[in-house]
Amino acid sequence: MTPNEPADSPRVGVYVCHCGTNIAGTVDVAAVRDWAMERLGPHGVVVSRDYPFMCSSLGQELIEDDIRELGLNRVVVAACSPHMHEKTFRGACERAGLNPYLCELVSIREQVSWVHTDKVAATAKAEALLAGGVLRVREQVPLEPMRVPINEATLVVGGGIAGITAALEIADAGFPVHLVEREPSIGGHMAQFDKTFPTLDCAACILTPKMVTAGSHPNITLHTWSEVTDVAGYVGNFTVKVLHRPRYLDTDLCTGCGICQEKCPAKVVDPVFEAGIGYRKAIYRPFPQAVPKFPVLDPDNCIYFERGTCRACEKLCPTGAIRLDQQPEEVTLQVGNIVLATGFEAFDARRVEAYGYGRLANVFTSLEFERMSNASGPTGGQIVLRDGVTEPKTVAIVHCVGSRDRNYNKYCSAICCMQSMKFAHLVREHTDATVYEFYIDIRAPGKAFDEFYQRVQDEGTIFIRGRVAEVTDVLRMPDEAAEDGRLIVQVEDTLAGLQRRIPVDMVVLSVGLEPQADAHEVARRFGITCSSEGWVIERHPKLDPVATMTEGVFAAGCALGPRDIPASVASGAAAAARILGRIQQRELALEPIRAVIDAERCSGCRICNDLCPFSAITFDAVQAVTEVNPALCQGCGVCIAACPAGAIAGTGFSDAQILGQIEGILMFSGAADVGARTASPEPKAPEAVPA
Amino acid sequence: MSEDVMTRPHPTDATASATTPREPVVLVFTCNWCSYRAADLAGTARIKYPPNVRLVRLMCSGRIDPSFVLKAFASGADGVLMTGCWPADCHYRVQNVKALRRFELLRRVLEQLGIEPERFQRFYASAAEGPQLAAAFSRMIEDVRPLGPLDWGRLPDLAPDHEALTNPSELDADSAAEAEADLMSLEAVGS
Amino acid sequence: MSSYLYYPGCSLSGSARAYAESLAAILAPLGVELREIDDWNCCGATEYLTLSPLGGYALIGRNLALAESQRNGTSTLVAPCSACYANLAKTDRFVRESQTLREQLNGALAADGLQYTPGSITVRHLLEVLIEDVGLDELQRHVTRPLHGLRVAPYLGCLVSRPDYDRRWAQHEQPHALDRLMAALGAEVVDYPLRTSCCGGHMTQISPDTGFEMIRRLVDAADRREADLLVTVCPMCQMNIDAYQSEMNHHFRTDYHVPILFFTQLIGLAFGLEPKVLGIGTEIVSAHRALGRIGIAVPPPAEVEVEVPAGQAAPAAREARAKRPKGLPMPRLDEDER
Amino acid sequence: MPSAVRTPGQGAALDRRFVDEIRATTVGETRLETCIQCGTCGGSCPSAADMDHTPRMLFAMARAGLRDGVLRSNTPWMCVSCYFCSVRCPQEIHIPDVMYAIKSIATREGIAPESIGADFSRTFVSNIHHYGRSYEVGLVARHYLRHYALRLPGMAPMGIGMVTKGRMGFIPHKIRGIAGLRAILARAGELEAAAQGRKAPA
Repeated sequence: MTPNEPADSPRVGVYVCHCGTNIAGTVDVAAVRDWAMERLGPHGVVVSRDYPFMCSSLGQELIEDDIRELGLNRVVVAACSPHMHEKTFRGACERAGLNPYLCELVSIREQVSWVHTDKVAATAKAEALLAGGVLRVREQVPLEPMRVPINEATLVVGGGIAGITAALEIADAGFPVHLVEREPSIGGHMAQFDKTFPTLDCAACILTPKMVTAGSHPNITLHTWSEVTDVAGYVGNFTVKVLHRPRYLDTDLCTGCGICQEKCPAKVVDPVFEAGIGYRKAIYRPFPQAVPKFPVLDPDNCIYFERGTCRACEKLCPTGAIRLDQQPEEVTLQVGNIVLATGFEAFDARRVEAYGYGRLANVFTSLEFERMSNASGPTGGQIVLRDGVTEPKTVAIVHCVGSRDRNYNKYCSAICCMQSMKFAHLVREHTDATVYEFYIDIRAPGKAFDEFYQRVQDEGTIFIRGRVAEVTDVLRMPDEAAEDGRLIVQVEDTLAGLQRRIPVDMVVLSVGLEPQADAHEVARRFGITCSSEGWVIERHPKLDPVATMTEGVFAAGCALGPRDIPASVASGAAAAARILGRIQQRELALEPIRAVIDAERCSGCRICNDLCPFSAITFDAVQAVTEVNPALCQGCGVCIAACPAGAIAGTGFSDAQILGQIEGILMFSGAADVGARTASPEPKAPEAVPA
Repeated sequence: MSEDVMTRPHPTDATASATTPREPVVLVFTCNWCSYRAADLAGTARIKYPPNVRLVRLMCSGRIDPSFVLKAFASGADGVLMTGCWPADCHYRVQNVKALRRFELLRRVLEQLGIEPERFQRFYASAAEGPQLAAAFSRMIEDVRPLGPLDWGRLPDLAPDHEALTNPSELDADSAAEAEADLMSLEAVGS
Repeated sequence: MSSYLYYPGCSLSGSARAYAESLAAILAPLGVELREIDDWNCCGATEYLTLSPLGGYALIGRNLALAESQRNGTSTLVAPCSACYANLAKTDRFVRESQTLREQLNGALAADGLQYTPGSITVRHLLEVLIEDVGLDELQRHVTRPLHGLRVAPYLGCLVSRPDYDRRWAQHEQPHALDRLMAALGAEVVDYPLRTSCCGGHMTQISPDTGFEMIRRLVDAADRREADLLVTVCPMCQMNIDAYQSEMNHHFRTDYHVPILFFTQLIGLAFGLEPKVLGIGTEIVSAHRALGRIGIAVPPPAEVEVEVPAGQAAPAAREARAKRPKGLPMPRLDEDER
Repeated sequence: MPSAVRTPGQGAALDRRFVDEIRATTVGETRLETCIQCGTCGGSCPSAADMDHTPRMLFAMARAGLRDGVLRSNTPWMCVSCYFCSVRCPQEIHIPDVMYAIKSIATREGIAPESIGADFSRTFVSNIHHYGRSYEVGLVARHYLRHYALRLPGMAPMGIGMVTKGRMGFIPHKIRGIAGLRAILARAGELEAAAQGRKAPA
């Protein structure tokens, strides 16, 4: 029995937080304070206070002083959500010598003052929840956090700029990293770009050195052309399965000479790296600077896989590296932490029918334009129409395609204004074309962003405020456009208040950013949550922007939401810093929320055995009882609820605690007389759970 | 303590007013990872819902013991709402599915006890679905209000067969199949 | 034999008589029965909503209430007129959505002892029923005289795929449903990007210049694409493009001659039915030349020639056929679902 | 276009509750207050060229409280209900339904008495009140005599065509339940007035 073991009479301290006016504006905190003293006195409350900001150091000192001076052995703080400040108040208790798990947080902000307006009803609800907290905390027992060693290795999922940054930061600090990338090469979307806004840095020039460093770093193991198929375990000790898709070559022998790619007779459109406007071979390296240097063979387009003949690559490979019978391979990795940097997908412009993408040849997407303007792209950096030769004389750039639109995505994709203006600059740089930007609002709030807006204006780009209504090739009058094949952009010039039809040669749709199509599936696999759109939800959007709700799993880059390159790099580095801090602690304290089996009461029925998805429950055939491995148990409590003998107890969420809380919450809800009609209004005999 | 506080009528107290019927009280079980966070989100977004909705946080909806639900009704709740992650999104992989099976069975038992099915409902909410959860709270109150207070007196003796309720293998074939079909349709919706 | 409730709408017994006749003629071979709602009333087009939104919905609601009370094994209500369809579908949607409207509407209907249960009737356009329930395969099975060589511009008009508050159409602007139906009949389908552009509705009545311009755009685009005729699913569209084409020509001093037929008329022709029973010949801009091109003899036009001031009539320039783009690959378009 | 509508002089009366009045009159949601003035409606509108104001501008005026200007604008009368704006609007504003509401307010207050559009609607509606069905011949004849007497000669060929091809019925069809229909419409009128009286106090 620890010194904190409850004495016969619980001595509970109640603290009601005003949270400025956040709570006090709706809840009569003084009344709650007095009510707790009056009505909950019989339930062990010996002191009840209110304070403007309980989480302040002065507020915490109130608790600490009372523990010491009044001999409190239980604390209830009625304030915000436990997800916000549970740790804070547990810390205060611990400093005063009270076991931190004897502190209970009652949420009267998120669950009361912020969601109700009627002051009387809100105050009554705060009182009811407080009563629940007091009756729950009475049943709480001291607990000790579980300590587990932390694996030094980290898994980084996604090899774009955010993932590369995170991997390099951790690897440079001396710890191993596994970097998993779905595509044949790391580099992500940034590798597709020509220039970056607003500085017009050459994307390849700044990215390639990082890719090369990551590819050759002794602490980084690359798993390209691979996907994570399974994640098990918990923070500090994840077991991850990674599927290596076959490249159909032996990377130990391949020198990356490129002869196979050159000789391969199957040429297909490359919808990924070249965004659909360029070609690649069936065996290919997506771009010359690819890391690793090895090509992959795409069996869906390979003549050998289709017809059983060809084998040109195999015959011509100077080192005999081609392996046409290669099979997928699954590897199992042990890691302590995970960074999800899975990036974004471009919005599918076909969905906006009015813009005619896919129907009208000279309507392009921003990704197509990025590849077109790239010197190593399909047109060698020439800005041309779909015919591949004609230089446009007029270019329309359309903002907010698929963004800020309740029909598609409600959010602003954040990067498109700047990207569009970069396009205007590039068009002017490569051609003499007249450029129109059609926008709703110009969003240029970054460093040197608005200056870039002004620069593009100075270059002669015409800005028209109006969301483009449609792009059409149907002329209203024979002379509406100067030449055949021209497109008409129909828009309201909102500053002039009139509808305009502007003939152009080329339309570039600045498409928004969307989560990866499999974002929900990936979130499930890693046990994290994402928004309905599919962006990863941060542990706290402001104060903890790279952690997820799941311990040990972090996120970086556009997996969290649309952002530009500097912000992606910053979040990658931030995730790395969080992980390095943990690795250096060598071990982790885990919440002691676990299932515990009382062997005396276990009847050996084995009903619980199949319920645990973490294999924490095993059956001891000799003793004919079931056991729980506390290191594997995650504390969900399904087995506790299922045990017919009531032999399984849950620390932190015991039956006695929960029944007490229910009792407390409903005790004063006008149902107090119910007890008279039921046999036993009191909770069943508390199931004390020793720590 | 001031006189004022002592005598202040409790708005949910049956004795508060003889003319206005008592507002129904709904106890909500939430899981720590999805629905509780959705409730937090509803709070942060200042989405309003009726004040007689009260939350109990568990780690997983799979933790819900039938005795918790019976205790809630016995203690005066007019309705109990079971919330958790979407079937495929459980933080503990599949545990909420087990809760779902248990829900179906328990609902039947409650019906036999004379507790209307409207009083015991379930709702899925991901951590991002604060507005939807708040709307579900409001709906639940609307569903329960017309039923009036739970007439405890006419209910048969409350002696739940703990084993039958907790042991999923005791599900009869029909209800198992039904729960399974229900689950599949939910998974289709959820995915 | 599949059976549906049927709301013909006013124009099918008047200006769109050909629509009604051709529809009746093709139903029997397809095994479709349409049961006309007894004593239906006008849906009010857009006019009643203009004067009194609630009155407009009550007017439409009476039809829904009658349909509900005359349900007999089917709760699907078919409307051949796009405006009627849109009005009926929108009303059902709004009363499902809004408790206030539900109460007001049923309050008004109670004045004649009627009431409507939201959602009890599913409103569908004739086109949807023919494509989805009957199916293109079944339609094709009855084709005895394929429309090979007839260049048809499919013109759906506004109110089938829009507003579509129930989100039943994957594409609101360029749906290819009618294109696929025409292709199934063997016709050569012209890519007609104005397939859901507006015919001007009642603008020919209240602001003729506006109306004529909108008709001109449609006719011009069909003419440039060398369509033999337009095919439509809406009496209002047919009326505007057919009956007002000569006045539009007069207004702009042009000489377009683009006939417009109902899709049921073309289905009937492909089924080998006689032009006369399909109401062919009742159009003002005669389709006789266009149909004659594929060997379908139509009674000679009783068309009244419009005098066009000499020297001013200029046939619109024919646009060169679009060349197949070379150079950069085009993005792939998914197969259109509707 | 009346310039006074666009730029109210000093002291022009602004009706801040006008948006609420439109909302109360519109069946279904308006969402007018969420308009971001992007101009998708004005860009999409096939008849925008003939409008006094683009729909976007009309909504800005409504939100500014320029009640009179909005009600006198020909914009709602030029709306052809094609719903292009409606399906494209990024804020899902039910634009044509808002236009109906504005027209009905304008008609009720007699602000658009000379409008051909309003008159056409009235003629159409009076047919419905008489017969329960639309009576095309009566409608067109009356409408043309009133507004387009000079157009009649040009229209003659078409009219003759329509008649000779049997597309114009001279005998209107009256529904059996006409009395019931009239009762329904009368009750709807009362309910509408009551609802607006409650929601939009003068």
